[in-house]
Amino acid sequence: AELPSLKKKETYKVGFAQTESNNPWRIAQTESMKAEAAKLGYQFVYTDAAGSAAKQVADVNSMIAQGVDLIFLAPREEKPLIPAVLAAKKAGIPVILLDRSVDPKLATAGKDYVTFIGSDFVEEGKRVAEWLVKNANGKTKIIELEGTTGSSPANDRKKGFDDAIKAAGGFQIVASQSGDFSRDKGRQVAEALLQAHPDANIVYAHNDEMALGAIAALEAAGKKPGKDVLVLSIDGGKEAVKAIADGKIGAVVECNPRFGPIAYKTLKRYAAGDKIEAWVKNTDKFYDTANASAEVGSAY
Amino acid sequence: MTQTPSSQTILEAFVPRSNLQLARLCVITVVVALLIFGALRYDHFLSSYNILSFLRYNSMFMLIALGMALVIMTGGIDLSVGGTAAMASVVAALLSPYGWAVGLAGGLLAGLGVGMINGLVVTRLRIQPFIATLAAMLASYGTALLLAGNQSVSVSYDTAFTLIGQDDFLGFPIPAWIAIAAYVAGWVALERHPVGRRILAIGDGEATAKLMGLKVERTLFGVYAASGLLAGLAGVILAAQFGAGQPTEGVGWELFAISSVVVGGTVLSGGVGSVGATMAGALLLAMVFNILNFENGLGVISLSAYWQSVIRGAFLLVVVVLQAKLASARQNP
Amino acid sequence: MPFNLASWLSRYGTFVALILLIVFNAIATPNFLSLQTFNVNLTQVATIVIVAVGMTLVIATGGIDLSVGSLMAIAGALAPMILQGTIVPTVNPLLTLPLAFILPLIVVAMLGWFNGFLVTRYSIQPIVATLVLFTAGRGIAQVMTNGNLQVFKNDAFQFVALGYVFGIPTQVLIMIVVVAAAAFLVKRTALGRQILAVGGNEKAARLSGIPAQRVKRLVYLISGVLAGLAGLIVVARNSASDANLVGLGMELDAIAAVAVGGTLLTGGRANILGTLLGACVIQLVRYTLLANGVPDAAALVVKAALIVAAVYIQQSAGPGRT
Amino acid sequence: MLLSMKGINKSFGDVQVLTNAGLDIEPGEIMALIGQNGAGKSTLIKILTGAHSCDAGTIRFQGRDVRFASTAESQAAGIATIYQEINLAQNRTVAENIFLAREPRRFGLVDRARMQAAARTVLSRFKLDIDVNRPLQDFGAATRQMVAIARGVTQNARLLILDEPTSSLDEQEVEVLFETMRTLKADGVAAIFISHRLDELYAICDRVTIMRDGRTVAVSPMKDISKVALVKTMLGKELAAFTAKKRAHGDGDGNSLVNVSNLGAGVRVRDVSLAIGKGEIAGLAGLLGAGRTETARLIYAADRKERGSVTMAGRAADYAAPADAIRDGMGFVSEDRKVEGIVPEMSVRENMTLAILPRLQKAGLVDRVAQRGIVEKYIQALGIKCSSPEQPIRELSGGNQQKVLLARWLCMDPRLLIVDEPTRGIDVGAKAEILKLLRGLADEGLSVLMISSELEELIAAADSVTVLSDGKSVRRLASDEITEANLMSAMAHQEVTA
Ligand SMILES: Nc1ncnc2c1ncn2[C@@H]1O[C@H](COP(=O)(O)OP(=O)(O)OP(=O)(O)O)[C@@H](O)[C@H]1O
Ligand SMILES: Nc1ncnc2c1ncn2[C@@H]1O[C@H](COP(=O)(O)OP(=O)(O)OP(=O)(O)O)[C@@H](O)[C@H]1O
Ligand SMILES: [Mg+2]
Ligand SMILES: [Mg+2]
Repeated sequence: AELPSLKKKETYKVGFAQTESNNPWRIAQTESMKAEAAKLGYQFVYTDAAGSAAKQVADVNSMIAQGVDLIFLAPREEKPLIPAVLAAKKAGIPVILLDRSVDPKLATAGKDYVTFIGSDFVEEGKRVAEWLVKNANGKTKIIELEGTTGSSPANDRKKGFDDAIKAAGGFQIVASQSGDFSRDKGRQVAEALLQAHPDANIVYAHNDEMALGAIAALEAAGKKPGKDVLVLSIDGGKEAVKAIADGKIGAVVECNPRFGPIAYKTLKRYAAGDKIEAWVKNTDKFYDTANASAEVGSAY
Repeated sequence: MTQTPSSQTILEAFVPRSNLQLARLCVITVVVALLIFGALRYDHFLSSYNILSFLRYNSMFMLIALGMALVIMTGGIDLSVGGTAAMASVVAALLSPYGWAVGLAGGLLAGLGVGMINGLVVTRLRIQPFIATLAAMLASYGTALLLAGNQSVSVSYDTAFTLIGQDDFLGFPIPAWIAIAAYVAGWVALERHPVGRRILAIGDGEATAKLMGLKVERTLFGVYAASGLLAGLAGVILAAQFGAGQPTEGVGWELFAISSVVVGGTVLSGGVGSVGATMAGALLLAMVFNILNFENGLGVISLSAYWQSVIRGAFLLVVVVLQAKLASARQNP
Repeated sequence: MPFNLASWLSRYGTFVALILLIVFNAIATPNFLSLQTFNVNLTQVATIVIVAVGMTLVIATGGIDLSVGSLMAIAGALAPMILQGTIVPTVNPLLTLPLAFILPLIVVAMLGWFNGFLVTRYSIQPIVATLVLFTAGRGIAQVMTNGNLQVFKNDAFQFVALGYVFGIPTQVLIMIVVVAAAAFLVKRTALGRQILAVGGNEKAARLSGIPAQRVKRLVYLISGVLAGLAGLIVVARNSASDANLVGLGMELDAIAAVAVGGTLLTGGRANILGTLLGACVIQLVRYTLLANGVPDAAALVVKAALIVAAVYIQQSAGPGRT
Repeated sequence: MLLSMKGINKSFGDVQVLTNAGLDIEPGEIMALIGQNGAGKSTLIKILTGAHSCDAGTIRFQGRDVRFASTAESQAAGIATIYQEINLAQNRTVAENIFLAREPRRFGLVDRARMQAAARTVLSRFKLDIDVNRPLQDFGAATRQMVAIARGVTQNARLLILDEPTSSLDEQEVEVLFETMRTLKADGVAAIFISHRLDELYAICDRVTIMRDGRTVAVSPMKDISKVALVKTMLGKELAAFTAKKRAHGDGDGNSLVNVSNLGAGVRVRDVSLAIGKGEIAGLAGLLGAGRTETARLIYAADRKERGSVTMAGRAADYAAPADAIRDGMGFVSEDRKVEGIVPEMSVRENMTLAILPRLQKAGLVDRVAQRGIVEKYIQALGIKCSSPEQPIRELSGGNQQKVLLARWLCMDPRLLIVDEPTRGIDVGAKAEILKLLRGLADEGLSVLMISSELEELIAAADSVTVLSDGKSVRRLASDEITEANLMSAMAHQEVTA
C-alpha cells in the first residue's frame, strides 16, 4: 500500500505521542513541539505514555479515533510500536517518527511512515569513545553508568561506545551498571563502583544527569572530577556544558531535544509533495573545553 | 431491611442489599455517566474504532484485574502481575517462531510458573503475600531482562502468533474475546462452583476456614497460580498485540489492578468480592485514561501528563470516598 | 532450657544475615573493609531508614503507606523553590533557610494527616487511601515544578546531606536520632503502647479508652514528615531536585526493609531496630551486587531471593506461626 | 471402642500443655470432658482433629491408628467438630456456612436450590426460622452458634465434638441442642461434650473424663460421681463455694451512683431505665437479644445514645467516647473476649495496663516501676496462671484471659464496672473466684453492672436485677425478690403480653 498523503492546508490538527515526561530532556522536547505548533497556529493533540510502549500504542489509536491529520511519534521502543505505525497507515494518517526509530525489518520509511527525524544513539556512544581515545592521556580504566536497563538509548549508547573502545584497544571497562538515567541513582551507583574500583579513572555516563551524580560521588570520595577521573556524557544540557567549562566534565555529545522546528518543517515539505529522505538527521553538536564556554548560552 | 414481602417490586432488585451490591451500583453508574459525558463532549468517542481499540488494549488489564480480584478475595495480594506479564511476553515472543500455539503455551506456562512459586512461598514458607509477591515481581523482571537480553524481543510474523493480539473474530478483537471468556469462567468459579465459596471463606478468616475443614493451602495455591496464569495470558496478548516481548513493560499494572478491584467493591481484607464489578472497575479506570486523551485532543485545556496523574488520583479519591459514604449511609439510615 | 536454633534465628536472624553479608564482602569484594565504604553505605541507607521507620509505625497500626515516595518528591520540590524565592518572596534571607526546612515538612505533615484522615474518617483501606497520594502526589510535585529539574546551591541547607557533625555525616546522624527516638517511642512511651494496641486489636483499644483514630492519624502524619525529611536530604545531597524521580520506588524499599527487619505487616508489632538492620541488609545486598559487577537483571533475581530468605529466617520460629 | 487416645503429650514452645492425656469413647456414648480453664481440653480436641500435631501418643479411631494431618482429613474420617469460640465465615450466608466444603453439587457446580432447602430443613430442627441467604454476620451470637451446631450435626459423622457449645445459648436453646444430641445418640453417633455448666453434663452425658493440668485424672460414669466429687477432682481441692451474703440494700435513689432513664438508640434499645447504687452489684437480665449488651455500650459511650439520659454521681454522663467514660470512673469488660477484649499479640502486662496508660505516664513515658507493681499485684490477687507477665495473652486459657481483662479495669480503681457475661466460658473454680472478687470490691464501694445469662449467677451475686425485654426495662427486682421464678416470668414478659 501507498504511504498516506497529507493535503496542503492552512492549519493542521497534529498529534504528538510522547513516551514519558519524567526527565528534562523529554520535557524540553514536548515544550519545543508544543511551542512550535502554537506559533504556526496548529491544533496540537498531546498524549503521554508514561513509559509504557503498550500505552503509547493505545494513545496513537485514540489519536486515530480523533481524526488527526498527522502523528508525530516518539516511539518508546523499536518493536512494540510497529502496530501503532501500521494502524495509522491503515487509517490514512501519515506518521513521522521522532528521536527513536522503529524496527526497520518491520516498517520502512517512505512506505509505512514518512521519515525518522533524530540522531543515532549508537553514533553518540561512538563519538564519545572517539574523543576519549584521542584525549585519554594515559587513563584507561572505565566505569560505565548505563541508562535504564532495557531502554534503547541505554542499549545503543553502550553498544556504540563499547564497540569503539574495544576496537581502539588499551582500555578496560572495569564496571558497567545501570544508574537509571537519574542523578540520585547515578550518584549512588558511582559511589559504590568507585569504592570497589578505586583505580578507575574514567566515568562514561549515558546521560548528563548521571554524569552530574558521578561528579558528586567523586567529590565526596575526595577525587577531582576532570583531573583524577575523566567524566564523559551524552545530552548536552546547560548544566553539563557548564561543567565542561568548569573543567569537571571532559566532553559531551549533544542530543538536542528541540525537535519542533525541524518536525513541522518536514510536515510542510511532505504536504507540499516533496520527496522526504528516509532519515532526517539531527545535527548534534559536540562540546569539549574548546567550545564549552562559548556555547553555554545556547545549550538547551 | 424491615420490608414486608408484599412491598417487593421489580425496583426492589435494584436496591442494594449489601455494600458489595452498593459498590457495584456505584461503579456502574459512574461508568455510564462517563460514557454519556464522553459521547456528548467528544466527536469520535463512541466510534467503533475507539471502542474496539479500547477493548483490544484494555483486555490485558481486565485479565490481571480478574486474577488480582481472586487473590484479594482470599485476603492476599499479588504485586507480581506486571512483572509476570512482562516475563510471559518475552517467553511467548521467544517461542513464537515455533507456532502460535507454542508461543501461547509458553507464555501461559511462564505465568503459571510464577503464580505457582507465589503460591508455594505463601503457603509453604508462610511469607506474607505482600512480600512474597513483591519479591516475585523483582525476580520476574530480572528473568525477563535476562531472557530478552535487556531489550524487546520481536515475535515471529511468520506464524499466526500475532493474530492472537491483532485479529478480530466476528468483528470483535480476539483479546477482548479472551478477556470475556476469562470473566465468564471466573464468574462461574466464584459464584457457582464450590471453589468460590472456599476462596471467600478463606478471606473471611484463614484459621477459621482451616478449622472448618477447608483445604486452605491448596485453594490459596490455586488462586495465586490462577493469578499468574491470567497475568501470563495478558503477557501473551502483550507480545502478540505489539509484536514484541517487552521485559520492561507492566510497571504499575499491579496498582491499576488493585484499584480496579477496590473500585469494584472487593474488600482488600478479603471475604467479599465480585467478578463482574471488578470488570466494571477496570473499565472505569481505563476509560479515565481514554477520556483524558480525548480531552487533550479538544485543545480547550491542554493537560500535561502531570495533571493527568493528579486527576487520576483525585478520581480514585472521589470514587472510594463516595463508596465509603454510601456504605455508611446504608448502615445508619 | 535447651538451645533452640529456630527461635534464636528468628530473634537475631536479620543481624546474622547482616554479618554474613559483611563476611562475604570482606572476602569477595575488593576494598570492602575501608572507612569510606562504610561511609558510602551508611549515607546511602540513611534515607531508606528514615522512611522505613515511619513505615514501621504505620504498619504497626495495621496500615501501610504507599505515598512516601511521592511525599518525598513534594518536600524535595518545595525546598528549592523556597530557597530560590519562587514561592515566598525572599523578604529576609535569614528566614529563608528555616522556611526551606519547615514549610515542606508542614506540607507533608498535612498530607500524611490526610492519609490518616481517609483511613479513619471513611474507613478506606490503607493501601487504597495512600494510593491516592501515591498517584496524585508526584503529579502535584511535577505540576509545581512543571516537571523541570531544579538546580540549586545553598551550603547551609545542604548541610543536612553534605555536612559532618563530630565527624559523622549529618544524614547518618539524623538517621540515628530518628531510629533512637522511634525505638524509644515504641518501647517506653504510652503513645508507643497505644500504637501497638490499635494495630493489635482496634476494638479492644477503643474500649480501653485509647483514641484509636487520633493515634492512626498521628502515625500517618509521622510517616509523612519522615518521608519529607528524607526528601529534603535527597535533594540537598544532589544539589538538584527532580520531582519525577525523588523517592521513586521508595515505598517498596521501605516496606521490604520493615519486613526483612521482622515486623509483620499485619500490625500490632513494631521492631524499629529490626527495620534499621533490615534496611542495612537491603543496602548491603545492593552494594554487594553492584561492586561485584552483577548485571542489573540478575541482581533483581538475587535481591528477590534474598528478601524471601531473610523474611523466612526471621519468621521461621517467630510468633507469626501457629 | 470408637476412639481411644493414649499418652498424648503436647507442648507449645517451652510450655508443656498436655502430659500423658487420654480419652476413650464407645459408639453412641456421650462423653463429658471437663477441667479447669487451661487444663488442655481444647488442645486435646484439636490434636484429635488434626488442627494441632502432638509430640507423643497414639490415637485409634474406628479400629485404626490415625494421626490426622489436617481438619479436612478428620472430617472425611467421620469426626465433626464445633470448636470453641469460632465464628465460621462471617461474610458467607447461613446456608453456605452449613455446607462449606461439602456443598451439594450438580454438574460439578453448587446446587444452590438444594443447598438452601437443606439448610432450611436442618435449621427447622433447631426451631430456627431465618433467611438462610443472609450473611452470618447479620445474626446474633446465639444464632451463629446454632448454625455452627447445625453444620456439625449435618456431617453424618460417627463422632461429634462440641467444645463449649452452650456458653452463648439460653436454656431453651440448650434444650433444643440436647434433643438433637439424643436423636443422634440413638443413631449410634458418639459425642464429646465440653462445658463448664455442670448441670448440663448431668443432663446429657453418659460418662465424664476429667482433666487437670494437662493430665487425664479420672474417668467415671456420670451417675456414679457427685457434683462435689467431680469439682474436687477437677480442681484438685475443695471448691470454696461462693455463697455470697447479700446486703439488704436500701434502694433509695439518694445513694445511687448511676441513673439511667428512658435510654434508647436504634431499635435494639427502646426504653431502658435503671439505677445502680453505690457499692451495689446491679444485675441486668434478659433473653438473648433483649438489648443488654447494647444498653451497657450506650452507658459506656461505646455506641452513641439517641434518647434518654444517663447520670453519674448526679452529673450528666454524656460522653463522646469510652475514653470520657473511663476518665469519669467507668470500666467495661466486653462479652466477646477475643474480638473486643484482648490484644492478642501483647503480653499479659501490656494488656493489663492498657486502660491505665494515661495515668501511668510521666511526661509521656510509661512509669515502669509503677507498672510492675500493678502487674504483680493483680497476677497475685486474681491468681492469674501465666508463665510470666511477658507471656502473650493469646497463649492463656480463656479464664485467665478474662482475669487479665478484669484486672485491666480493677487497677483503675473505678467507680462503676460494667461486666458483660463475666463468667462466660469460665470454669466453676474461676467463676466462684470472679464472683467473690466482684462481691469483695462492691463491699469496698465499687458499683457493678453485671450482665449475665445464668440465672444462678444473678441470684447468687446481684443485689438487684433489672430485667430487659425487647429493648425495654420491664421490671426491677429488689434483693429479696431475686428468685428464679421471678426472673423467668419477667424475662418472658414479652411473650405474655404479645
Ligand atoms: N497456641 C498456643 N501457644 C501456646 N500456648 C497455648 C496455645 N494454645 C493453648 N495454649 C496453652 O495451653 C493450655 C491449654 O489450653 P486449652 O485451650 O486446651 O485449655 P482448655 O482446657 O480448653 O481451657 P478453657 O476451658 O478455658 O477453654 C493453656 O495453658 C494455654 O495457655
Ligand atoms: N432481631 C435481631 N436480628 C438479628 N440479630 C439480632 C437480633 N436481636 C439480637 N440480635 C443479635 O444478638 C446479639 C445480642 O444482642 P444484644 O447484645 O443487644 O442483647 P443481649 O441481651 O446482650 O444478648 P447477649 O446475651 O447475646 O449478650 C447481638 O449481637 C445481635 O447481633
Ligand atoms: Mg477450651
Ligand atoms: Mg450481650
